[in-house]
Amino acid sequence: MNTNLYNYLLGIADNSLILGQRLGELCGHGPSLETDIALTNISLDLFGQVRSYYQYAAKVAGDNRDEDTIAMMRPEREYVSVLLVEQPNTDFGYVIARQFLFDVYHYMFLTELQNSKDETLAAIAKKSIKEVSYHVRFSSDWIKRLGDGTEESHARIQNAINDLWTYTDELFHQTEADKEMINEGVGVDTSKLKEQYYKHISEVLNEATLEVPDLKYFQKGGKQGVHTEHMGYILTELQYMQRAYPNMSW
Amino acid sequence: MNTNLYNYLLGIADNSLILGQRLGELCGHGPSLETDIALTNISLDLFGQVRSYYQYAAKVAGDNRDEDTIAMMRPEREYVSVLLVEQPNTDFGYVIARQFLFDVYHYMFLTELQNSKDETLAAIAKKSIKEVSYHVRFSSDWIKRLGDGTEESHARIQNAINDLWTYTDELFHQTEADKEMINEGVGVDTSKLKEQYYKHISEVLNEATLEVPDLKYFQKGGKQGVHTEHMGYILTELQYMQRAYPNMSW
Amino acid sequence: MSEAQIKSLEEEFEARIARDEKIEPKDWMPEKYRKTHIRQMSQHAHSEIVGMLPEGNWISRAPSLRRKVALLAKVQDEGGHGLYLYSATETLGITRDEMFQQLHSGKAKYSSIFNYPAVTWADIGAIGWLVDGAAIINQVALCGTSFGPYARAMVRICKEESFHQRQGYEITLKLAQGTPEQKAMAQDALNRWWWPSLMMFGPKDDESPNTAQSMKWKLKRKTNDELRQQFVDQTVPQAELIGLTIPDPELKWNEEKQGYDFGEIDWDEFWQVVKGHGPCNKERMKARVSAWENGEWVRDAAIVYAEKQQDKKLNKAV
Amino acid sequence: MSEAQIKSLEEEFEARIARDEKIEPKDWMPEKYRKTHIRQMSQHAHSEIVGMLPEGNWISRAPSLRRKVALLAKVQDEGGHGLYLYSATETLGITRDEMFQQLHSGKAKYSSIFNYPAVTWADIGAIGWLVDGAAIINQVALCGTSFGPYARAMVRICKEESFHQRQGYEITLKLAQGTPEQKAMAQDALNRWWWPSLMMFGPKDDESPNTAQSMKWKLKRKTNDELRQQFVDQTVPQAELIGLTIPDPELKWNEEKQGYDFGEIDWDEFWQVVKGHGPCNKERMKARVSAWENGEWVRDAAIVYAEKQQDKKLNKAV
Repeated sequence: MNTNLYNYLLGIADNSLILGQRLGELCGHGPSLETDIALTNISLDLFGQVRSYYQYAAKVAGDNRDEDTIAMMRPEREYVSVLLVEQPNTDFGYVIARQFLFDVYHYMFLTELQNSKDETLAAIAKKSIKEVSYHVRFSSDWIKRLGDGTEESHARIQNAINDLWTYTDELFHQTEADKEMINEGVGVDTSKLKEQYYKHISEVLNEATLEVPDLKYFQKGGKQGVHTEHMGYILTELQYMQRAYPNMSW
Repeated sequence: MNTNLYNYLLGIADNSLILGQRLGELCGHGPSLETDIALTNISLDLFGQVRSYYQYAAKVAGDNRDEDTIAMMRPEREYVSVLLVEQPNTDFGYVIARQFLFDVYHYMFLTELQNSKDETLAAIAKKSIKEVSYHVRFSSDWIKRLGDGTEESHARIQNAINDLWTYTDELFHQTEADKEMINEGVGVDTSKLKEQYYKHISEVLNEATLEVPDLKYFQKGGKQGVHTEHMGYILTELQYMQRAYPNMSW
Repeated sequence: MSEAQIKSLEEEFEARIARDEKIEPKDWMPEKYRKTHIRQMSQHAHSEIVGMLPEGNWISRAPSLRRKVALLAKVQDEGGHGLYLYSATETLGITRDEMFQQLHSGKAKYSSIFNYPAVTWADIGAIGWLVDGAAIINQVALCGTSFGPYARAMVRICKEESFHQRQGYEITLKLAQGTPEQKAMAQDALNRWWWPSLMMFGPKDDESPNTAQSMKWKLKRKTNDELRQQFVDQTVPQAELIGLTIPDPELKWNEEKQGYDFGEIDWDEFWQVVKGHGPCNKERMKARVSAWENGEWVRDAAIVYAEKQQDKKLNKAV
Repeated sequence: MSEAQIKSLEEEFEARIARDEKIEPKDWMPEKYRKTHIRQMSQHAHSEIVGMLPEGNWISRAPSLRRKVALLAKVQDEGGHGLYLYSATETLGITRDEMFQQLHSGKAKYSSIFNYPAVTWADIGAIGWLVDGAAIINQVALCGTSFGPYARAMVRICKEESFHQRQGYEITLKLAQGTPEQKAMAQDALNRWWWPSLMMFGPKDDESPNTAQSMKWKLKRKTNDELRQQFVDQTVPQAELIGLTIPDPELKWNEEKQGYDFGEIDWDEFWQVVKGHGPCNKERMKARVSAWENGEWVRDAAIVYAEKQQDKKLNKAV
């Protein structure tokens, strides 16, 4: 099989899987019915995208893997999602900050992915970008509401942004598979997106009366499968049924 | 195999397994170093007892089951622990209330179990009761400290007792296996302990300036394997490694 | 208004309902009609919202991505139903916040069925099949109820609910056709959800004093026992079709009434749960109240932000 | 006291240390000695307490009951070590609460190694084998340190630590002898913990300005680089014995120095973690601070209760 393509697909899809899982935890517990429904909707979109990527990955693998075993039967060290998306739902501020920092990247990434030489990938990107443009709008609007809302909301969202900032740099790291796929015109050269990413993020933060963190140190590891200690608990739940009842259909 | 004996053993051991697991979650997060160490110690004692029971159960089963597969490879509906022990570590008040309501029962139960006609069971009881007499002392002391401490601690522990009271009645329910084992002189006739249990609990609560709840409705189901929704999450963690890496030694 | 005037309004009002005309929020209505509708509609809305919890419990553990997506979509629909119903109830002069307060204080009720735990994946099938199935039977009747906003909400909701019901049945079917473990899981879920589902239709007719009034207002078109019978008659063949057994030894076909006879509901359990002492009543309320309390700063921020934006617009206009 | 008197006390003090006599809490000591010991001993205590967290992370998921019990016992021991060390430090005139405050505010440090995550079960083996192994090398040296309470605490702790180290090695051995998956897990843990373990000995000697003073007080008996070399020389054969590979391409036996040459540590990473920006620094502090804050009402209750009991006794006595 085309291992680079396979790994590249996981590199995209795992982010959505883990973020979708985190958002799914919130379902029924949102601060209002409207935000509850909206976050569930984002989770739904992400899982929908995940299925497209993993189905394609299963095809690329060409063995007995399927979307579910790819999603749920890997050991933790083989999940290559960025550390950002596994961070916990500490409060709604963290949920929105995490979403915003991811959505802006995700939107820019999919915009480019539409031009992939791989037609399947380009098609998934075209379908997904409509959904993700809604995600960016939702999270950006809430960044502004919380930043320019009450004193408490301002402090909370600033705190969340400060805490999660350390995970943004990793979004632009490139694995071997990434580099190969970029060379082949399949993958997106994320290094070209970085400046624009921070510029856009900064503009929204400014508009939200928030400060842009000035941090020299960043965290990494997710793309190499070295996660934070949160990941293990996410996986115990995500994998439970497939692990406890292997090889069954549902 | 002697199914009644096997089930009877699980009926005892599962309580300690799940309570031990709950206490294990607290390790490193206690309100003080001393309480942290003490609760970890209780968890340790309980797991030690669990091993004795399951090892015996494995012998009774006489097949390829062992203590670990009995502990970690059953579906949720086959765990027969009481609902009390799976209740969450909401705060230290809940932890102490849960512990106290269980310890008093546990101590009375083991006192009788020492007279079991089954020598293995009697021996486990003899060994365990020393540990459990310390547990009762620890939790009773804390009931008093919290009950007769500050206004806040009084309110919190009262609240915890009120909430958990609904799970006490189930401690005295008897399954078919229980009844058989009582008939054979192996099991403890818990119905004879009930009055004394509530009397003792009430005395400690009174001394702690706490009110004895007056509740008509009780919860049940654990002994039939119908648990609260907390149980599923306990099991995802408890079982994770055995499920993800079956048939290996550690 | 004189008593005579009121009487004439009331008569006209009853006549409109009798003619199957819809009552709209701006129309005159008796105070009791308004209060009864606020109570029942908000209870219905609360049931949708609390109903998100037992199923939400399985989102993180759904056994396949396809099922996870379907479950998320279903729970989201329930949130949506809650939204319509709160909006429809607001037309009667109560705010959503007031309704939440009534829920959180225990003054307002919600369907008791959601006080049972969803303990295995098969419960997600059983909830869809049985609980949504029972709910639809109640709701279809309500599509013709007299209060316009409620009737319209019901039409919209029924369509989605019947999709959910089929989905739940399909989950159960898949399990019933699966491995012995899966089949046992499905049977176990049916065993646990069957009787609580029958309880969803409420007390027996002779212990249901409000039925007559509700019938007149078309809040009910059939009695509790009639609806329950309809549910049993509809569900038993569905269970048989997929090889599952209804957990009722007294269940048998009655040729004469062309319906099933069935065993007695455990009314003690029914009342225990209604009175707040079911397996999950406390948990459900804790989850709702803590979502509400933890969300306060978010809702406050949104209000303050909206005011600031409004001010900015006004300043620009000046 | 005159300067001359102080000078003479200092000289006598240094002479006692040189004669290998122990300094006890009530003895006169230079202020710098007291402060340095408070800093180092409390840092040591904090390391025990924070060190409970990465391992605590695997208690609920330990793969067998035997391992779960051993892990619980080990983490409990660490709590116990924290207790001795806080008590020993308190003899120098600081309270445990003050030390906690210094930890929580970031003023006091703890061993950087605990800012790495324990991501797989094999990490529990690696932590015992490598981290405890490195710790013991530091601690054995401290058994002969000049401050009596610290030296005695070290004697007691070293015994338990070496048990933990063997246990960690045994976990790793079992994995290395297990299935290919298990062996890969063990190798992966070694890969991730090797370099951070080497960092535990601190900066290179030429960047460690306090070494001379610490040597004089026997807070150090060997330099950082000497201890690091000792650790490498001890650990490499242990890895070889169980078929694991040290993740250092530059590692090779140096016949002349009768020890291993090894590659350069990533000092940027070292300083990043020391300065508070390691993978888990924030999480560890959050866990400690929230345990402390959530426990406040409990500690308060215990104090008030003890006072009430005291009052009762006094009243009885009267």
